[in-house]
Amino acid sequence: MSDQLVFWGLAGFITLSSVAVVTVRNPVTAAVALVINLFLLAGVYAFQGADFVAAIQIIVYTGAIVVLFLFVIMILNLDPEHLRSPRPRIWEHLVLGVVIAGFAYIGYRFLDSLDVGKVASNRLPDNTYDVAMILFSNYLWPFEIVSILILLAIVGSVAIAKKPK
Amino acid sequence: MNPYLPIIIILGLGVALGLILSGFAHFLGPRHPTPAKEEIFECGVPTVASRERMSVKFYLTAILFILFDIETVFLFLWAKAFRSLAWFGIVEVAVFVLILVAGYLYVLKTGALEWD
Amino acid sequence: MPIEYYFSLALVMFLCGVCGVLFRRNILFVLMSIELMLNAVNLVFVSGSTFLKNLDGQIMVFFVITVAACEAAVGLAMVIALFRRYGTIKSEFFRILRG
Amino acid sequence: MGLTSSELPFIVDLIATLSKIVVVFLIGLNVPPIMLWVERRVPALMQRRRGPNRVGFFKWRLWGLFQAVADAIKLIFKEEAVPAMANKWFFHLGPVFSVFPAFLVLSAMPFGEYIEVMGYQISLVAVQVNVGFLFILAMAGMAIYGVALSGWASTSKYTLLGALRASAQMISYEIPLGLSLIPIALVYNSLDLTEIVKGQSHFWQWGIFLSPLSFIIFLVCMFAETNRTPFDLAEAESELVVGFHTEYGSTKFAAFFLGEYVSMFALSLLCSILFFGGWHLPLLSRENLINLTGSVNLAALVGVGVLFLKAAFFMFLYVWVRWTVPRFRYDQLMKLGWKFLLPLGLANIAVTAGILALNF
Repeated sequence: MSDQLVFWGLAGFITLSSVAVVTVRNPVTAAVALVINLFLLAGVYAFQGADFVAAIQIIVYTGAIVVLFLFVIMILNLDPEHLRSPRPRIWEHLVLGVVIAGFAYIGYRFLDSLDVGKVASNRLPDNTYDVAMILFSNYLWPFEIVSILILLAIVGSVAIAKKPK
Repeated sequence: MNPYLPIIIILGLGVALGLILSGFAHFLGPRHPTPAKEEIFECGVPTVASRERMSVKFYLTAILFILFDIETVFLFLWAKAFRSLAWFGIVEVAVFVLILVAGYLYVLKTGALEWD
Repeated sequence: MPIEYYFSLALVMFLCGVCGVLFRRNILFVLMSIELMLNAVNLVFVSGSTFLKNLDGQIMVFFVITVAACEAAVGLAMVIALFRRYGTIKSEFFRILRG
Repeated sequence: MGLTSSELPFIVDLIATLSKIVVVFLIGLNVPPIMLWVERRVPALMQRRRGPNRVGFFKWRLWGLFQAVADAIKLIFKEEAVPAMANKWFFHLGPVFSVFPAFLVLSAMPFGEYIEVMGYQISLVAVQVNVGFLFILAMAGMAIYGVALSGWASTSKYTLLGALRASAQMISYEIPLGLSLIPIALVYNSLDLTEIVKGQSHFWQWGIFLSPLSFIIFLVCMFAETNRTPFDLAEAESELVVGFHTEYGSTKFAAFFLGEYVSMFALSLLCSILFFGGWHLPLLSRENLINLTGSVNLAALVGVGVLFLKAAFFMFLYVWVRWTVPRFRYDQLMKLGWKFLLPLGLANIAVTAGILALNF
């Protein structure tokens, strides 16, 4: 019973914060809402037993990527009024709400019809070791290509963001 | 007993402690707002709240932080399976790190990290 | 915990991301909504891997996080270049490409 | 984060967990006042002057320990001036982000192996995280928001620049921190702190002897992560008028103060756990400590005492360095972080992996 409670609590706040990310007008508020969303999502992963992924999610996502968003907002140093997008017209909110609710309902009905059944016992044993073993044996080439991808991202972003001489 | 209870309780207590400390002064401290107190701290030449942009160096630091953070994370994964992967793992991670060191050298060469 | 709950949560997050990309005019919000969509994909990967008791899902999450990081890095580099060029990051001001 | 649920009966587990949480918060709330006193007393003795010794009841002065109490009361009852243009929400939210990560890191620290109460073995760590110090790296990441948000919320130029500089510094020293922990994970073959301390039972197995270079890098990053002296340019009085928390008044400033000192204490605990053998005495291994003291509980108590002594040494080191070492210039600070510690960390990992690979 406590699992249901924990999950529905997390899911509620995650939905709230992801809607906040989209509808809020001040970008810093959106960034903080994104932080809360990612933090709770890491809670869902840890709740499912994927503990290494939860730690990575907090370190890389919450600790680095959203900090980069915050840095860009602080660097651009726009005055809040300019940054604040105009008050969205009401129909935008309505459309947003209707679209989300509609698709969520359709999706849920469709997924329910699959009756895929219960997720296995919601806690995998400590699997960091197995994840590492599989990553370095079966996924050897993607692991090397990831480093090339990171190299390209470094070169690309430094070239774009540097002040033109 | 759900193994997550300690984390949730400590997180809640930590945030509650932060909020109490943050909100305390509002109730306990005296409140005589004067225009002088409301202004932000200025010393030296009175400058208008100018909105000049900060240097882009901070942005480049943040980008390099993300990309090297991912490297640290993959090294942690490798450290977990170091002994059973033996030489194969070492060569694999060496290639991974060398490619990233190439990116690091590119950054050094272009002087993106030179703080004026 | 039936897996549909996790999938519908991911679906709601994904839809928020899609609406964010469509409705918001400020490029920063578009990038944040893309991050939201990528997180919805991560959630499906993790809950799938827990359900099928096969760890490949978790490894794919690492790769998705790396791609999201690189995408955010280059995307925000472009935001800074655009802001330096146009002085604003509202998407309706970028009309140069229009014929 | 990958908690192993213990097999204790529910009630015992619940009471044990709650008592451990109470202990963590007691430690967390007692460290800053004591450090406030140490921060004044130690430099006074270094400079041959007498530290605070006026505050006291009748004739109990207790060498100025009540000064900390007086400061705390003063901080609580001072008026708080919120700048008019400040962004109210984040102005109040900033201190919260700098308090709760510190307590989470403190709760992940193992203070001992286990104690036996009524026949049950209770582990002495509040949050048993088997992902180990990744959890600590994650919380170090969350502390950046406390700095960045509070600097941005009080919309003055100084605080924004101070916040950017402080968070850029914390960012560029988080990578060498992570890299310096990897050799420890390689040597002790585990990420879990309790396992690492178990691996350091004998004097020569301590972390500082097996990988001295990562101790040096960790020590430097320890100072940089908490914005302490050689790296406290972001709060330097001469430069940025106390940097990102210039606009913060009474209890909000106390919140930053609490967050800083608790994370300092947590990092010195981590340093003594990873590099100085945690609760192990140098020459006395755990087995004969148990037969010497007769009971496991007493041995655990001695272990906790030893661990706190080592952590106290590092806290003293913080204060000692603050009053001896001059401050870095900002470009020197970033150059040290990016151009020196990062390559050194990678080289250290390569050397450790090479040495360990010899006996595959």
